[in-house]
Amino acid sequence: MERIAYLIRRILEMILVVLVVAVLNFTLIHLAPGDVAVYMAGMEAGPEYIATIRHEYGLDLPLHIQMGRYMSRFLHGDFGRSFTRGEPVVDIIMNRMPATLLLMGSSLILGAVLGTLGGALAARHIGSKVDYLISGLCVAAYSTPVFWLGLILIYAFSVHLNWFPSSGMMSFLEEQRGIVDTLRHMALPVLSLTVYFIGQNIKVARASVAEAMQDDYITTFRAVGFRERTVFLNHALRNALLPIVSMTGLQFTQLTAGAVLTETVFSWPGMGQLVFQAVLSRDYPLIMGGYILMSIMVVLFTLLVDFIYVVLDPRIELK
Amino acid sequence: MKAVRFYFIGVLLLLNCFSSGALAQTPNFGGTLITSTFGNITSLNPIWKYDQPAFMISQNIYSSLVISDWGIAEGAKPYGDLAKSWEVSDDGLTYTFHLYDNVYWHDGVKFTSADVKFTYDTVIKKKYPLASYLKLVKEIQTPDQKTVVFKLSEVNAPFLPMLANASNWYGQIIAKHLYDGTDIQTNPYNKKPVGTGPFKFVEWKDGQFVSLQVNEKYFREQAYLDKIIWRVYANKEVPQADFISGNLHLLMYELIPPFHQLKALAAKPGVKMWEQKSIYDRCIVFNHKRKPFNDIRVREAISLAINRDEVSQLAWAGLWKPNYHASCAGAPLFTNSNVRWPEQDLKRAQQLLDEAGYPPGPDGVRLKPVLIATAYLQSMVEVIIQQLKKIGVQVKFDLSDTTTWQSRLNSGDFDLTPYYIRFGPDPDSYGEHFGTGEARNFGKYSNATFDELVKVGQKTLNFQKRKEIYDKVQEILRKDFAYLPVTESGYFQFSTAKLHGVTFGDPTSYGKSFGWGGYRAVWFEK
Amino acid sequence: MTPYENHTLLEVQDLRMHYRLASGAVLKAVDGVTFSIRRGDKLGLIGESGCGKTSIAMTLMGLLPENASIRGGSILYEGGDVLSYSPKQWREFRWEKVSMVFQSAMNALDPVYRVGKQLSDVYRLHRKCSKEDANKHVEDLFKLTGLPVSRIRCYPHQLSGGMKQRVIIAMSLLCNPSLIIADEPTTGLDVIIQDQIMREIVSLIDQLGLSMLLVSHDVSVVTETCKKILVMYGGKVAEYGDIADVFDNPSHPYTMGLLEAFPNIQGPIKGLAALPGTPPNLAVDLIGCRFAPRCPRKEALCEEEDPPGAKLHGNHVAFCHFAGDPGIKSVNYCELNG
Amino acid sequence: MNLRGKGRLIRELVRQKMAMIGFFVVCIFFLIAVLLQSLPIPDPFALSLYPFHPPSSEHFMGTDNLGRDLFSRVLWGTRASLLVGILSAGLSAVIGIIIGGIAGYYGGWIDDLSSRITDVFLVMPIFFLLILIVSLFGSHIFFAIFSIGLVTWPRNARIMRAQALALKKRAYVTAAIGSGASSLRVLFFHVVPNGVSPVIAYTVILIGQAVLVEAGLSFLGLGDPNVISWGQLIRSGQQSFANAWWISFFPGLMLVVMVSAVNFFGDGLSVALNPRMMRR
Repeated sequence: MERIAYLIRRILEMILVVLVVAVLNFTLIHLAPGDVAVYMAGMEAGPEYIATIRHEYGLDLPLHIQMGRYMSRFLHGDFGRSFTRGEPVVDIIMNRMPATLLLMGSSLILGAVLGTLGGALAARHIGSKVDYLISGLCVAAYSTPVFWLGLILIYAFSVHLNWFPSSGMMSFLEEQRGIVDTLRHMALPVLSLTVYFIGQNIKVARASVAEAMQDDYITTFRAVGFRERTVFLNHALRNALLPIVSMTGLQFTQLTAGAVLTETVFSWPGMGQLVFQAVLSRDYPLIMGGYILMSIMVVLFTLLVDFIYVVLDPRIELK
Repeated sequence: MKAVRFYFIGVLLLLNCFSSGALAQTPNFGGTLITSTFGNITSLNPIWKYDQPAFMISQNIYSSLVISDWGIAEGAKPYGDLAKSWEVSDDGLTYTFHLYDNVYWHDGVKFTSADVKFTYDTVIKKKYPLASYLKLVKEIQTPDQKTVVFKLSEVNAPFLPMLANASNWYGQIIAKHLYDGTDIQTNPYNKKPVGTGPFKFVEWKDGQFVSLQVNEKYFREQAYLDKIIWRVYANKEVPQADFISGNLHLLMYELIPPFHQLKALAAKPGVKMWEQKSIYDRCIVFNHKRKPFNDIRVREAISLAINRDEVSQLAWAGLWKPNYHASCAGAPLFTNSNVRWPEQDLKRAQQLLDEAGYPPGPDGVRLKPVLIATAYLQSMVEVIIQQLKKIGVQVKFDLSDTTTWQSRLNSGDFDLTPYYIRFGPDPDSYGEHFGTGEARNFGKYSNATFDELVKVGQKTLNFQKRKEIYDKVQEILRKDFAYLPVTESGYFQFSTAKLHGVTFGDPTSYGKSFGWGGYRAVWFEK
Repeated sequence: MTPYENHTLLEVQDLRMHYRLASGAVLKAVDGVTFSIRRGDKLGLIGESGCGKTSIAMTLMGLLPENASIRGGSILYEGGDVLSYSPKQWREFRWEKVSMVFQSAMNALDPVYRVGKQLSDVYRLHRKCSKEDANKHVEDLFKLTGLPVSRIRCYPHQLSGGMKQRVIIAMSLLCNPSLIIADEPTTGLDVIIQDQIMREIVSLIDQLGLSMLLVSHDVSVVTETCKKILVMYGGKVAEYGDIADVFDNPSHPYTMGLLEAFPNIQGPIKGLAALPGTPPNLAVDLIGCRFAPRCPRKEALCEEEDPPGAKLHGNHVAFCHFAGDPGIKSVNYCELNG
Repeated sequence: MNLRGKGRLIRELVRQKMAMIGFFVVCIFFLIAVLLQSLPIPDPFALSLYPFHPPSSEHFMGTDNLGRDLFSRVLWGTRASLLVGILSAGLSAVIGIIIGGIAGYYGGWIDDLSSRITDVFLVMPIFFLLILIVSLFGSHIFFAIFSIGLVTWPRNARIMRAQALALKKRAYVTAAIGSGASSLRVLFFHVVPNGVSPVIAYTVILIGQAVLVEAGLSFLGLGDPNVISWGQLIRSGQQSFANAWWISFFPGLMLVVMVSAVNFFGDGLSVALNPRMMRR
């Protein structure tokens, strides 16, 4: 029962968030200098063409009317058509979203898993050289600009070693496509995006595992005759997972940031890149749609993480 | 690793070359060209918008009525694409185009004059970009399936060259049977285009690549390549990487490394650099409508402050030469070589600023003009900023994306901006850049005699007479220091040495490419 | 030294256990302790915190931290030398033979598993049997320890402190070991529950005929529950014997101190407030009697020699130079405090 | 957790080698940033006719696309990057403290409102918001600083709120209220000073993050061309990475070192400020 209440409350929050995002972005976009009509017209266009465009897209109406129109359409699930592409915004984004989810998802999972393992390793040998090494590396890892790392990776593994493709998501020659091909294309972007999160997760995992190892029940389960490994895995690590999970929840937002950079470096056909291009070309409907769907994505994920957390930690009461 | 890399190139070439043969300069058929484009392709409909990455592609899918090759004056002469021939009535008001008869759309439907009329009528009605070149078109008639007649409201010498030139960006002919009665902008065929061009659309993976294959039923001799693939890049760094590692055959002019490194890249084995003159220069535009540049002395001072050789050397590695003329090397026909901007003279420049009432402040700064630019000409701008410091002009540099830049240009919200003025394909372009109230006259320069001369120029058909007119035009611009020419410009592309007939550079492509992005003349050496 | 007794279950001989501190110093936590437990015995191990009593408990379970090391002595369990056990033997020894009731019941259970599962896992670790049997067994133990069976499916945080403690007790009985070590089993519970739990433990132990080593700083608890008492001071045995003997005839000044502190009515423990001074720092080498600095009867000898164990009536031993000397009894602590 | 125990704090910090190293590195960068003009390095703006010079004895980080000495440009980059880091993190901290403090201390609808806002911000794709703001309203560096501060304050607010909630029940606070001090006074003179330390720790981390964000914006071409920041330098070299790797490599390296240092220090600080946390 309380779980349903909780769910409902979270969904209401979610809707609120999305609405705020929508209004905020709309205001921002339309207050900004830079005339989309001019851009759409292009260098060669005369003023009259610009004027027609401005009228055609209702850009000549007062802001509040435009906003009203937009919100009402948005509430009916209609994000409008892209200025620059003429297609429905939803189609364009839905067409791009899988790529982004693939990139972000795999980085997130990889980051969480490797991070936890690394952290556990460090925690097992706290204070030792291994610990110092790992902790040092992980700080360096989350202090490195994703795009810079990406460039270096490209030149190392694509140009010089020619091991992985530098960009894109699939080969353009029909016969070369396939899962392996996609994986090869994923290698570099995922790597450069993951490093940052491995760093963060190792830090959290290390702290929480070490903390769990101090707990009394660890002694208990040693005393009853469990193997050290069993105690560590079933109890220390199991308890340490909680903070790691909630960390992962927070990371998703950062991941969207990483996504736009990574997608730009590796020309990954995701929505991060798409929305950025949309910003540059002032494609208002596309920008709005992108931001709104992006934040819906984030909220849904946060929700998911909350539920996982609840499943993992019986102490949480859903209030 | 080198070994690895060249092995890879080898593999690609194998992919590309099917029949074997000795090194012959006679073009041979077959091969897949992997080329590059930057930014997002938004629509493959060539008429409704300005879409830099897309028009290179649509030129291979669609055909224009008339077309001209890139830049250089002789190449800029219009020639027919769908039009087999045309004649102009003696009064210069009627243009009659005779179309090729054996033209079919990729979906098999026959192409007729109706398609041409439909396309241009739509452009005019909807005021799509090409419209500004069809302003004078009173009516388009189609007496029969293979004839199109344009009726102009007044004589206009530049009409055809300008139309042909602009057709390189947009305004190729679209299929009436697919677009008639639909919303042009949202028509599904914008995503799976059907044209009459040398290549047929195959696949468009949004944000990744577009691929075309040769059109065997092309109304001319079919193109050499089997397949063309445009890889879409979101950044300008990685294409180079892919080109070096042999995963790209052609590096587009907008994706090349900084000029200083072009020689190094060109020197790599198996790499060929293509150079293409341009009808555009690189210059600085003053805002004539506000202080301080409404004062000719200030404009002159700036002109005296800059050192074109330094700009050419630092920003363009000497590849784009200094330009002192109100024209450029790409458009020699109408260049008046007696009109010359002065050499650098800092003393005189400061003197002028004193006279204009801008003495140096305590920090030695006389002026703080705002310069707006995009990343495109940033290096030139940075050099000039340093040069202007020497005469106490402290430039505030606003770097922004194209949108912001363009709209600030239109609203006149700037003091200085780097720009590119075109001196062709017809000298009438002086008008659009400096004529009072003209589209590209962002500096709001205004001079009655100038406007008068340009009008006369449009009505004049005789070459000698026109030349005299535009010589005067250039004198006026120089006298007023209307703007500040800095360097020539041009385009560089790179390709594997095995590639021939690349537009932008290879003269053998002229008259065969039907557009600057046209790859009809491109072929792989065995 | 101690007189031999029959059916000895556990025999600890001159056990020495040291910690190496980060500073490099060596802390002699257990310094030559000797005692033995017979079947059915209930031995109370008592002393101030830091006197080494918990260290002994942990040594017996083989749960010493990395920086601890056994520096001599032996632990014989049913005649077997425990200290020479391999890790595997240790794992079998634990809970099978000796189990433990932990202090701070609050955190002795893993918060993320149901208590029932935690217990049955332990059971199945030792008795290879089906889940069902294990659960069955756990249920029985729950009944035995007076826990509602329904609680089996609870998580620790859903139980009261007392219940948790009962679960811990049930846990300790899982594999019916012969010896149960109860380390301050009632700390952290409120007083009323404390007695209740204590009584239950004792009754269970008698009922099942087990032996118990009760580690506590609370004289009253020990006197109530145990048959024998081992008073520790500064890592050494101060006095050892049957409760009766030790109470009738406390022969070590420290013991007397404890008894002085021992409240007449069952009330809050005054601890060793009556004893002036602080316990010795075991990280430095000490000569002579550990208690000497605080001893009211200290004499030159005390500061030079470690006192030998003086055998008194029965197995009653006191490690004091003047053990048995009637003069000792006349000491009045209150006066000394003044 | 109380700033008053400075002695303890410093002892704690000294215990942690990494934190100390980090601290010293940051100090060095700070000194560089302050002393720039008086350093014996060539003018970072001076053009020379030797563009794209690889690292050598006279230019030991090489020269950039306009022949400017990269080493001195990298040093100059320190200033802008530190400025961005410190100012934006500082701004974020101030806003966070004020809002979080008031929310936690007064509770009621103020609290609800600010908590909602905080929630919204915590799930909003912040970097995209930044991209939007900067690319729409202009790339002036102070604008970037301002917007970074503006989108990052919520976490600080959340921390401060928790602190205020915990502290307002403390004896000295109630005492202060009893003594008739105005509630704002109590909030900012008693509650905030005693609860601010975790905010500080987070803010230090934020400095590093802000530097990274600025670099990211520059990479996307949204940096301020009038200032030399590491982000700008990295960007200036991207196009020529193939043949002149050093132009983006060295600034990037500096950035990694500095941000790492900041993070080491920040982690150390939060451990030191928060005894509960386990330490090696």
